[in-house]
Amino acid sequence: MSGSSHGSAKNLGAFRLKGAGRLTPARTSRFTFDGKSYTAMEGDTVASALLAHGVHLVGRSFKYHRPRGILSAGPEEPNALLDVARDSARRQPNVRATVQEVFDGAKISSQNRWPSLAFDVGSVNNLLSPFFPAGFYYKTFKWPREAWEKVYEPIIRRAAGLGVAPKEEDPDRYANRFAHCDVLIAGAGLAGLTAALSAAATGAEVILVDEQPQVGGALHFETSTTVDGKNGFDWAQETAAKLAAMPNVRILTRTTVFGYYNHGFLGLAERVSDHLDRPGRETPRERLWQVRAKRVILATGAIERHMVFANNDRPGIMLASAARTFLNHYGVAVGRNVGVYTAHDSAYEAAFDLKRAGVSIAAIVDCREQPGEAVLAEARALGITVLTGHSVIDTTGRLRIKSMTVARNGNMDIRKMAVDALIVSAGWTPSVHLFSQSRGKLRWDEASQRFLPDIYAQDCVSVGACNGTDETDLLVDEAISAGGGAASVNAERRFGWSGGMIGAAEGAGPDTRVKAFVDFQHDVTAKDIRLAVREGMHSIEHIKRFTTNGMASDQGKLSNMHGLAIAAEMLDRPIPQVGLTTFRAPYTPVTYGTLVAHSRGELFDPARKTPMHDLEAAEGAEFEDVGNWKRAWYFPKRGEDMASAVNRECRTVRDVAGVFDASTLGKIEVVGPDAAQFLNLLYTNAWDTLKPGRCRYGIMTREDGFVYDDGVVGRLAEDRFHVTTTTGGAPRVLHHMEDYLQTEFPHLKVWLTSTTEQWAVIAVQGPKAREIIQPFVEGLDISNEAFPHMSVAECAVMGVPARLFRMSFTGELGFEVNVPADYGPAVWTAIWERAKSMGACLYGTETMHVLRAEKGYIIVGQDTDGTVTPDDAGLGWAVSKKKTDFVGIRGLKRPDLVRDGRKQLVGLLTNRPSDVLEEGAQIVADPNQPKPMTMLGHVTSAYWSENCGRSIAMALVAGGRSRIGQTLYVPMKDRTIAVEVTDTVFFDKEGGRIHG
Amino acid sequence: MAEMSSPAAARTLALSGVRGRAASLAVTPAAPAERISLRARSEDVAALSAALGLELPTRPKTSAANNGRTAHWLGPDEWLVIGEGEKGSGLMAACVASGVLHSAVDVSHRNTAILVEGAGAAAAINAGCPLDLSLKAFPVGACTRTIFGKVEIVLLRTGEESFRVEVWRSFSDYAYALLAEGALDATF
Amino acid sequence: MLLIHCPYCEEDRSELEFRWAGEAHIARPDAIADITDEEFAEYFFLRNNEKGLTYERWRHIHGCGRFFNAARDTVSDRFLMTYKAGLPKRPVPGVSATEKTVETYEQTEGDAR
Amino acid sequence: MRKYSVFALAREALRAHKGWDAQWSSPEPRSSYDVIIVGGGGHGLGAAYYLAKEHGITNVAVLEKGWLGGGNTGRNTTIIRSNYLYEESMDMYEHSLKLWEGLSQDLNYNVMYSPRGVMMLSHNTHDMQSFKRHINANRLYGIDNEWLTPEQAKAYCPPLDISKTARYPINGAALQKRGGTARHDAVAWGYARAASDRGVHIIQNTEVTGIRRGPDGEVTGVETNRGFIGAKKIGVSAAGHSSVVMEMAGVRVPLASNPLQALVSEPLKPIFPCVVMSNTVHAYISQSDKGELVIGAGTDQYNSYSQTGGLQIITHTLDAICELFPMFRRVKMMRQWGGITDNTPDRSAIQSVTPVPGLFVNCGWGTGGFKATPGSANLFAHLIAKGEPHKLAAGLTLDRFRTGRLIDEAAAAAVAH
Repeated sequence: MSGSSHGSAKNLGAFRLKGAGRLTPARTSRFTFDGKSYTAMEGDTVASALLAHGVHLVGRSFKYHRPRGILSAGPEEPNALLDVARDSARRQPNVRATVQEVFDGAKISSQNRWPSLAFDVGSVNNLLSPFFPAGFYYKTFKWPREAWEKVYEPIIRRAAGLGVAPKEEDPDRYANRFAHCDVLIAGAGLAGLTAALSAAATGAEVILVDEQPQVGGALHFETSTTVDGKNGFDWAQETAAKLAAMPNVRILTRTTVFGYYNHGFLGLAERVSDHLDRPGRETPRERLWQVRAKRVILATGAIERHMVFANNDRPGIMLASAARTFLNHYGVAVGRNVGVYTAHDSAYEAAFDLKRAGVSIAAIVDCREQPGEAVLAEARALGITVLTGHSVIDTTGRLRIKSMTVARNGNMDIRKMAVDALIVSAGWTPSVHLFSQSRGKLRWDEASQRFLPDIYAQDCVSVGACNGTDETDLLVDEAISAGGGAASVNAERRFGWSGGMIGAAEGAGPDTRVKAFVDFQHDVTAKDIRLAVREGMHSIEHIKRFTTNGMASDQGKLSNMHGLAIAAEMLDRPIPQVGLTTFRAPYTPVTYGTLVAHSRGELFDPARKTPMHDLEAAEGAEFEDVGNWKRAWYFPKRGEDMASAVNRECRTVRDVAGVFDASTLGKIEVVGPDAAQFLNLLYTNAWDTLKPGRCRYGIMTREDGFVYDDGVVGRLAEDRFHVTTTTGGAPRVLHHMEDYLQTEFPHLKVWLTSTTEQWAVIAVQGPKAREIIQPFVEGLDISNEAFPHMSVAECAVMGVPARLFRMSFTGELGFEVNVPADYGPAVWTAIWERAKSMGACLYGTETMHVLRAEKGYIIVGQDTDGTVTPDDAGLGWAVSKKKTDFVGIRGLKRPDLVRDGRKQLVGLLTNRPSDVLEEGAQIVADPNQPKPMTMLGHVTSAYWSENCGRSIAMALVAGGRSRIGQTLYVPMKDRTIAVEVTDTVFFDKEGGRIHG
Repeated sequence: MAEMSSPAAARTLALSGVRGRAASLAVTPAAPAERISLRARSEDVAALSAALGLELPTRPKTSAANNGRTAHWLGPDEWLVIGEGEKGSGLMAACVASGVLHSAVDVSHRNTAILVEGAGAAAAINAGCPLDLSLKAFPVGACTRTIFGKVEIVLLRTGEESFRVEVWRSFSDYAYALLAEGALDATF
Repeated sequence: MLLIHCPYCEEDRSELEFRWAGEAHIARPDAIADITDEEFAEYFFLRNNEKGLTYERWRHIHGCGRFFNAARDTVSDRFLMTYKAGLPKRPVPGVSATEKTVETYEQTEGDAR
Repeated sequence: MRKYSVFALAREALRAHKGWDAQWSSPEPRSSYDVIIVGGGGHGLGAAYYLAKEHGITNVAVLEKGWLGGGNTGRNTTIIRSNYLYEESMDMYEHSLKLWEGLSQDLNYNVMYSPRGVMMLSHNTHDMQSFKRHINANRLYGIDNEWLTPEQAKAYCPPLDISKTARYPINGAALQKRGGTARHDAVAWGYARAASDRGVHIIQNTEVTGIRRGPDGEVTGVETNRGFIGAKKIGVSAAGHSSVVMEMAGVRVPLASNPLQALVSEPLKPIFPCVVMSNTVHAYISQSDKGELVIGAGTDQYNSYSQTGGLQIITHTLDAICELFPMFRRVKMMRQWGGITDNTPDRSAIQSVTPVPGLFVNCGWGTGGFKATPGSANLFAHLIAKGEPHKLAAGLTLDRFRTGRLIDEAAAAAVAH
């Protein structure tokens, strides 16, 4: 061959042709492949760089561990999947060598082989392959029963899988951007660029997307196309520059439209920095674009198919267009003596380009009797041997192709021809993936033997090769019209495109034992497809699932049509009747990190903190998650564990007082002349009787009558209520209220406003509570007489407007000081300073839980679940008997909700006071019954009560209130605990303290 | 509720510790402000407008400003009215003075605001917000409640390259951090 | 991700701002306390779950906060119209109550005709 | 029908596997059957198999509008477990799990049931209370389910991040070791083959378009796109379309059909040993025999029969997965898809007689349908054969929505504090 490598200082590869390709040797980089070091040129993909050095063998197949090379030059690559690492944390398995650009220092390894790529023990599978036809595992490995899990499955698992998952946390950043446009164009080849020119001319906002680093699409390899008198690729770059200068056009290269979802919504993955030698620390690795497009133009081109024949998978066998891309774009020859096997004219052009570059062409083997006249003439002119009506029926070569075996069709007269590469083309499959994802319907075009877009489900149009339009002049017209504007583009191609075949070629069937691969990555052969049909798999989905054809990471881009045709032939049915498997997103695999984008760490889920959070942390608080909130759980002093801290807090609150952050409780301001009437409908109890300045505990049920939420409601004025909800219930309660207000009771004059975050809430509970807050309260008499239990008032606290509640969730004298949130820390600090000086403590949610349990106060969601009525929870008193309507009134009367024996909330005392029951423990009457046991209920709350000097518990027990006094049993794993059923109040049964 | 003259308690603002990062694109906490959530029927809008001294907007996605007060249309009977200055200008009292049926609730401390200003401001917000923020679709003065990542915000465009993001207090750390991420990405 | 026209905001907005709120035009019985168990089950549990044209409620919860009604095809997920809460159910021109479709695997999975 | 075995495989290997016959026959439909099952998924095919095997009823047809197993059977994430809370649920799912354990042998078809353990992560006090309630109930009922500390959870599943600084730290986990996965397609094919072997007619590409009824309201057969087919009894097991089919007989069932999405990664060498679920952050994940990470996403919020859903559901699930397993951020999503789940108001299934004589329904399995397949099929066959439910399925009646006697597994996990 005439080409030779560039100087010896930088060995750019023995197969790099001088003067060929578009890369410049100005900048080079080094990378290693399986430990060996190579030089690449700027713009090289890993595939082009390896081929430049004559490396074809890059991997082992999934099932038979057959040696595999580089098949394509694009994202459809099924074979060349490599492990690419920047460093130990930035390691990526299953990277397509044909897409990944080389960066300096890349450490690249082959996958799925041991101990080495050239000698792989797993290739014994290839010898045993007769025992592993499609679906063999369904038929065997059933005995002995345990062996599947212990022996067979682990072996299968170890053999399967390709790459090795990263072990370290990914340090790279990923970004997300929502965007809108009038027209999104997927694909920036001749059709996409032309459509973009046309659409941009109308003033439309245009986003033009292409997965390659440069625009051009097929113009990367097409040398016979000229546009406006220029070389096609050059025209593409000039056009892109022109478009990029327009304010209404955004061009995204290295970006894949991976999903076309409902209502013009598309997902794009942009590779921002994987090609850079040294990306900045803050540069995102990839960016997710979530685009809402008014219209979509699909200019996604077509993908060349391989030929299905015996041993068509050896390294050195590749698609003709790929060889052409490596030559014309990267300046790399895929071999020195190349064979061509085709059913389509386009492969001839690859042979012409190679021949002109000095590569010898062993022969063009064309299975058709009559190829196009133009290509035949050109071949003759170049002195290339063309064997029409012939087929390649086999190949040799262990780690790289050495020869091809050629036969006249229908004749056993064979000859073997030495080659070091074989380029193949069975024709082109329109890329209808995105069209199909948009739920468009395809039709089968019998003449051209391909599926083409037919009925569109969204505002979308296909142009160019993905629409079956091959002729350049027609393609340009179609693209201009799709863009909706005007553009003047004149494109010509020297050779017309014709031909193509689908299914197994000569010598690969129907009755052979040879391995003619349909799906390379999953090692699916033509005979596997036939076996599936023989076994009754007559639907293409069954065939796919039985053989796994098209289910590998290339998602059948090469294999689907061949698989379909082989099945159709076997079934003796026309192809459209066999069907086509659904194309699903993503078009090519998308990194999880890209889809997650910013939503990691603190941005995974908002952590809500109260205004006093930092002060509590400074006091040593441990926090617990309650919904999105971080709540102070307990406040351990030095040397205290959780139990001793909680015991101290519990004791101190009842002996002195405690200060608690109740800010997370939901708050809703209900305002309007019909506010009381509205609450009457939403809560089970009555609100019109509540006087301004007073509070009441309310229960909310849904229509089904089960407890939905609870809380204290204060009436501030005739037309203004301050409603509190549970912490977790706040958003859904407001939504529930709005639903009824807007759609069932729109006649009511009332409005709802969330004020959860307006107020910082400082609860002060305990005998000294009044004394603690007294000095801070202005303009309000908070004596027992003037401000009794369940009072509310607006006043000032430390000079700021406040709402003061006298209420208690501990059974002690208690106040809840509500101040505007920004003032919370200052007021908290002042109150806490004073409280501390008087011997009080800070307490957290755990102590709150214990103290309320000592009083038998429930926590919705803990002592109730969605199956508990107010009466079950011992709150029947809070259900109005007088009201004629409220949400839940009818549901509560249903047969099962009023039957005897329902689970009711009761107290439990363990026989041994020191035994603390497990929350969630089950209760039985007879602990000695055989399993399955009859369970009466479960423990909902259980604590050590320092104030009672013993354990206490609450439980939902069938017919619970009628069992008070009985002994029941809680069978645990290691022992059974006897318990006495009691009422639910364990401390201060008379309830006097609350009025202190 | 009017604030009292000289509170003994000091305010601790949400986002008191953060500073904007990118030079060309600033993400900064806004000064405290008085805010009310105002609700009223359409027949009472005129009286409330007069009392507040600005025309309460009645078209979706619009705002109106006058005398240091800005009213944001949030829904057909809902406005977020913001008055400049920590002390406020008596928005609640003004509403009461209108004499018409309405609901005004003080939410001055419920919300906090973040200002996003500079080249790429819209791109920074589009890191988490699905709205079309082109000037055509979202001109200066446009406002709406919307979603930003995993939290709800009220977004106001104050200039061609400046926005005010109103967010509930406990979501402000999240919103700020995501805006900072978005701002960083907008520079690439 | 759906694009939903809010009849109050008079604009198409992302599904991210909305919450689905069940079948539309199911009125809460006036004298709900007096209905039978069957009527209650019908009101509270039974839904049409149409395959084809469905009438449903959405709330623009992260927008104007309003509940509204929509007519949507549950096979294509295409919105046929949206209208304000409280307005009566309206027929969609040219669309029958429920699309009766005969699907075979060629059509459901083949995506080809 | 030829028995599947390693010997048969070896024999066929020597003759290019030409001796295998169709796994199930595809006969022309008869004019009538004793029983017609509507829906050729795992539940329907299984019911036909058990009708033949356990009740001697072989004049049975399974009508499938598309291809066998093409509905939810072929679209789920294949998780199997039985550690439910309520007795009705434990009865059903444990019955099912016991059948899973011997299913490959019973069907002479390897369904690859793999008891790799199902671990449910607890992130807070509420989770812990809820899981311990399940664990205690399961233990007293004779079902395995155990509590693990974070360290034990990590030992069982090494990729887990149990650091205290995680946004949702893990404070423990519930593990059912007998839980696991199976090969979904094999379940449909295995039942089809075994049922066909016992004389059941399996008829694909045949959509039921109407249910014909006699003078007393009883069923007499079905209208299909291939004409009328008579039947004495009809069992509807058409997940994803249950309410559509039941409507043909004028029976309304309380169902909502929602898209449920799932996704798989590119194939990887074994990295993930078990099934992990987290309700708090909404994610579940396992690794298939082929090496793909199989991830279940959430349900889209609206009713739909479209078998697709929004990208935001997928991204939210992956947020959670990558938070639990930060090492997976560089892994790639290879394929996403959607199924249609039929959800009842209490999230428990309906397997019931109906007001129409001769019409039986099995529906509403929500996200639990795959794991229930053998048990549900087995008990549905009993219901159809005997005309009344088996005691293990006695609670799953339609009537419970009138009486209020719900089996509310979802409500039992209600979150509110």
